[in-house]
Parts: sequence; C-alpha cells; structure tokens
Amino acid sequence: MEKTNTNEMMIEFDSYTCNEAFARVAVAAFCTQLNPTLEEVADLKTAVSEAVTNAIIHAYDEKVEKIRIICKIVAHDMYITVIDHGKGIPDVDKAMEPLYTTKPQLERSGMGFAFMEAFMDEITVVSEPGKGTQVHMKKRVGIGTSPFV
Amino acid sequence: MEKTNTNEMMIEFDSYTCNEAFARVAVAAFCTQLNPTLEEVADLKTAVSEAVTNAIIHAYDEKVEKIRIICKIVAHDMYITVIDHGKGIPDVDKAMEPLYTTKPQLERSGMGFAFMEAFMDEITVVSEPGKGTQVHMKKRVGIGTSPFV
Amino acid sequence: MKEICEKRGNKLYVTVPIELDHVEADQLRQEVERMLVDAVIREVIFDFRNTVFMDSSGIGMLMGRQRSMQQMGGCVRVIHAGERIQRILELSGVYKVITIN
Amino acid sequence: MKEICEKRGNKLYVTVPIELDHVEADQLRQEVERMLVDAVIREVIFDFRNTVFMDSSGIGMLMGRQRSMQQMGGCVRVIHAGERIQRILELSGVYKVITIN
Ligand SMILES: Nc1ncnc2c1ncn2[C@@H]1O[C@H](COP(=O)(O)OP(=O)(O)O)[C@@H](O)[C@H]1O
Ligand SMILES: Nc1ncnc2c1ncn2[C@@H]1O[C@H](COP(=O)(O)OP(=O)(O)O)[C@@H](O)[C@H]1O
Repeated sequence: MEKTNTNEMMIEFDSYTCNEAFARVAVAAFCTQLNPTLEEVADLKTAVSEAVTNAIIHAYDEKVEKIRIICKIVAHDMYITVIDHGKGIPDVDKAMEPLYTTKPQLERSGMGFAFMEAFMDEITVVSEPGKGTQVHMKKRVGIGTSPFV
Repeated sequence: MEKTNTNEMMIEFDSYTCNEAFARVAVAAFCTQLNPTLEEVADLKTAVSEAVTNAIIHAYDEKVEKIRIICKIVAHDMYITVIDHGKGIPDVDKAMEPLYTTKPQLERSGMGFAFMEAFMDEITVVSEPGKGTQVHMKKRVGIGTSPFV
Repeated sequence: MKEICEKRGNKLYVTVPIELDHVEADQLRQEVERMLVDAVIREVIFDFRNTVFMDSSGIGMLMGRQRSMQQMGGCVRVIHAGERIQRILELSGVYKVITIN
Repeated sequence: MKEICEKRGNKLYVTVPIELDHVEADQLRQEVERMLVDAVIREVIFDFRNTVFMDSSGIGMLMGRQRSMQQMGGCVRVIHAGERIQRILELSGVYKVITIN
C-alpha cells in the first residue's frame, strides 16, 4: 500500500443526535486500515460517542452548531480530537471525576469522561468557558499486525 | 427526532487509496437517517467511490493531497459534492463520455462518470485546469418513509 | 415492528436495541416510563441479548429506571449481557445497585 | 489465508473479494497476471459469489484480463454474480466481450 505511515481525516457535522452514530461509524471505518480487533473498534466507538454526545448535550445545550473530529494515524497510534465551540468547562478536573454531571435531569450518568479514560490510552481535555472544548485522545491499535506493507 | 429537515456533514482526508473505503462508508453512515434501501446505499457508495478514486488517480496523480466531501440532506434529497484541488479537467464533456479515459495504462475503464450518472439522479462537474474539480451529485433517497419524525 | 416492552405478570421485559446510545437511551426511557404509568410493575428486566454497543447514556438510563423502580418498591435487572456490555456495567458501578444476570 | 487464485487444469478460478474497488482491483490484477506467467491457462473464471460492492475499477480490471487472455487465445468468464453486480456488468458493456454465468 502507501509508502508512508501517517494518514489523516477530519469530519465536521451538525450537532444533531442522529449524527452520533455517523461519527462513531466514520471513525471506526477510518481505523480499519490498522487491522483493529473488534474490541479496539468498540473502544474507539464508545470514546467517540461519549465526546460527541457531550458536545451536543453540554457544549451546545442541544442547539444546532458544528462539531469537528480530527483523526490521525501515526504507525499504530490513533489520535482523535473532538472539538466544539460551545460553552466550555469551567473546572476540567472536577468535570472529569466519575459520576460528576451538571445534567442529572437529563439522566446523564457522569461517566462520560470515565469511559473515555477507560477505553483510550490517553486523554487530555482543553477547555475555555465561552470558547469551547477540545478532547484529545490516543489509542494504540492493531498491534501485532503491520498495516502499511 | 430533530425539528428540522436539513443535516450537513463534511469530511476531508488524505488522498490515499485506503481512504476510498472510508469515504464511502462515511457517506453511507450519514445517509442511514433517511432509511435508505440497500440498493440506494449501494448506489451512493458506488458514486462516491468513483469520484474519490478519480481525485486520487487523475486529480493528484497519486500524490498525497486533500480530498473533501460535503454531504447535505434536505428532506429526502441527498446532495454530495466531492472536491479536489488537483490538475482539473480541460474538457468536461469529453471526460464524461463513457469509455473515455486518459489513463488506460492503469486499466481505467472510462466508466467512472457513466456510473455516477447511472446511480445518482443528477451530476454536475465543475472543473478548471490547474485549480481542481468539484463533482456535485444529488439523489432522492428513502422515499415512502419519513425520517424526521 | 416488534414491541420493545412486554409485560408478563408484574414484570416488564425490555428488549434493548443493538446500539444503546444517547438516542436509543432516550427512547427506552420514554417507553418504559409510559408503561410504568398504567401498570403495576415490580421488576423491569432489560434484555441485552441483541446489544453490541453501549455508552454512558445507557448507564444513565439504567440508573434512572433503578431510581424510578426503587421509589415504587420495585427493582431493575439486566439479563443476557455479553462480555463487552458486562465490562461496561462493571466499569460504571451500576452492578452495585442493579442485579446482573 | 485462503488463496485468491486456484488453478484447476487449464482454468484459473479467482475468488473476487467482498468489495471490488480500486485497491482490490489492483491486487487482483497483480495476482492473476503472476499466475499467467508460469502456467498455461485458457480461461480465467472470476467467481463473484462473495462480492457485494463493485465500481468501475473492477470493470477496468476485468477488461484488462480479457485483453491479456485474448492475446493468448484464451478468455475470461464471470460466475455467480448477484443482481447488483450483474446490473453493473451490463451497464458497463463488458457482457459484450465477457461471458457471464
Ligand atoms: N464538550 C463539553 N462542553 C461543556 N461541558 C462539558 C463538555 N463535556 C463535558 N462537560 C461537562 O463535564 C461534565 C461531566 O461530563 P461526563 O463525564 O461526560 O458526564 P455526563 O455527560 O454524563 O454529564 C458534564 O456534566 C458537563 O458539565
Ligand atoms: N477529479 C478529476 N481530476 C482530473 N481529471 C479527472 C477527474 N475525474 C475525471 N477526470 C478525467 O476524466 C476522465 C474520465 O473519468 P472517468 O469517467 O471517471 O473514467 P476513468 O476514471 O476510468 O478514467 C479521466 O480519465 C480523467 O482524464
């Protein structure tokens, strides 16, 4: 195949709930080139689902705005960044605590960030109130197979 | 579901051949909200595959550049635009003739545009030599079902 | 279309969809709550046999039903959860309040 | 891994992949051409039983093999093509030079 070992894609979409499934399928389709296990695909899909749902529910309060996902594959590392320009998070450390949620009335479990942490190898959240949030995640995928030969 | 009947997404990716499959899966995933038939999904996938393959092979001569796809759903109409910034097409009418190809050595059949025409309802190609090409396509999808209720 | 909720005696059986995400969780919540209005239900049983995907929206929905049922003196149970779903249920801690299998 | 090409007498059977796109068409071309170098083959038979997706890259690959075989006095055949694949083969006009089923 190609004589390189990086590959990048970006998707941008309206913050409709029906696009949550689109977003996770798109990321899963992009990562197939790494020969991921079913488990790894499920992990990525869950993490993307969490971050996108948060953008829809928390960042934009269910108003229709744009959500962007950037995916980059470098050798066997999958980097995923989910970006919104919504209301931002005043205290990221507190937000990331398991069971912490500001929308219990919507039956949010407060486990979104906990799941992203559990299913990805690394996560960094950059947020500024009024400006928006970027969730950077990384996961090693398809080890033991060589995708770019 | 949402109280609107438009939904838009954009994907942008490196012109690697392994992204052809990613592109058509992403478009297919986006259109599921219209409750398409299997036939309609296959039609969209084929058309996207043709346009993306052309961008990779013809527009960029297999160099790695960006390809962009914009999808818009308005009621039951799926609008797809595939954009490259590659070498462009000097004579669009000629290029669209069935069996016409400038790369017979790569075993191109010259049927790419013919397939896009066959599987979509409308196609318009806008191209400028040295600037790139935009392939605009439209297809009515999922008639007889109401997606946005 | 097959019914999502089925009442058998004072138990309510809920067939969880293939992908239990935010959209599906909202829909399940509505369906179950509607059933609870009219009928005497002591136990809501979520059948995960078809489910291959779940995120934290599903956890929120389960916890919410557990709270509803507890108020009425009832409870919630999860059956036929596959390996991945079980792992997610464990991770979330819901197994502390909800019976699994 | 199952072999894509299998020689039986002077026939070469080719198992076409699930999705015959640009990437897979290039690979099939290479595999088939490699087989043609060493063996005496009179007919290349493409078995589409698993194939659900094909685009014009597949057509180009079939036409190319037809040309190779014709030069050697042989031919190409397509078997087990489903409805959609048949429609695409018809659309492309390859049925004029390639036997289908
Ligand atoms: N993209 C975002 N924009 C604004 N606030 C967010 C965003 N993501 C998360 N938050 C905040 O962090 C809290 C915890 O998030 P999370 O762990 O995903 O749980 P949940 O979504 O169930 O509330 C949310 O309740 C919300 O207040
Ligand atoms: N995106 C593009 N950029 C530049 N040239 C293009 C592009 N798409 C198509 N072409 C030109 O139009 C011709 C016909 O395209 P098509 O009908 O898809 O057949 P094929 O791809 O098999 O050549 C190509 O051979 C090429 O010269």
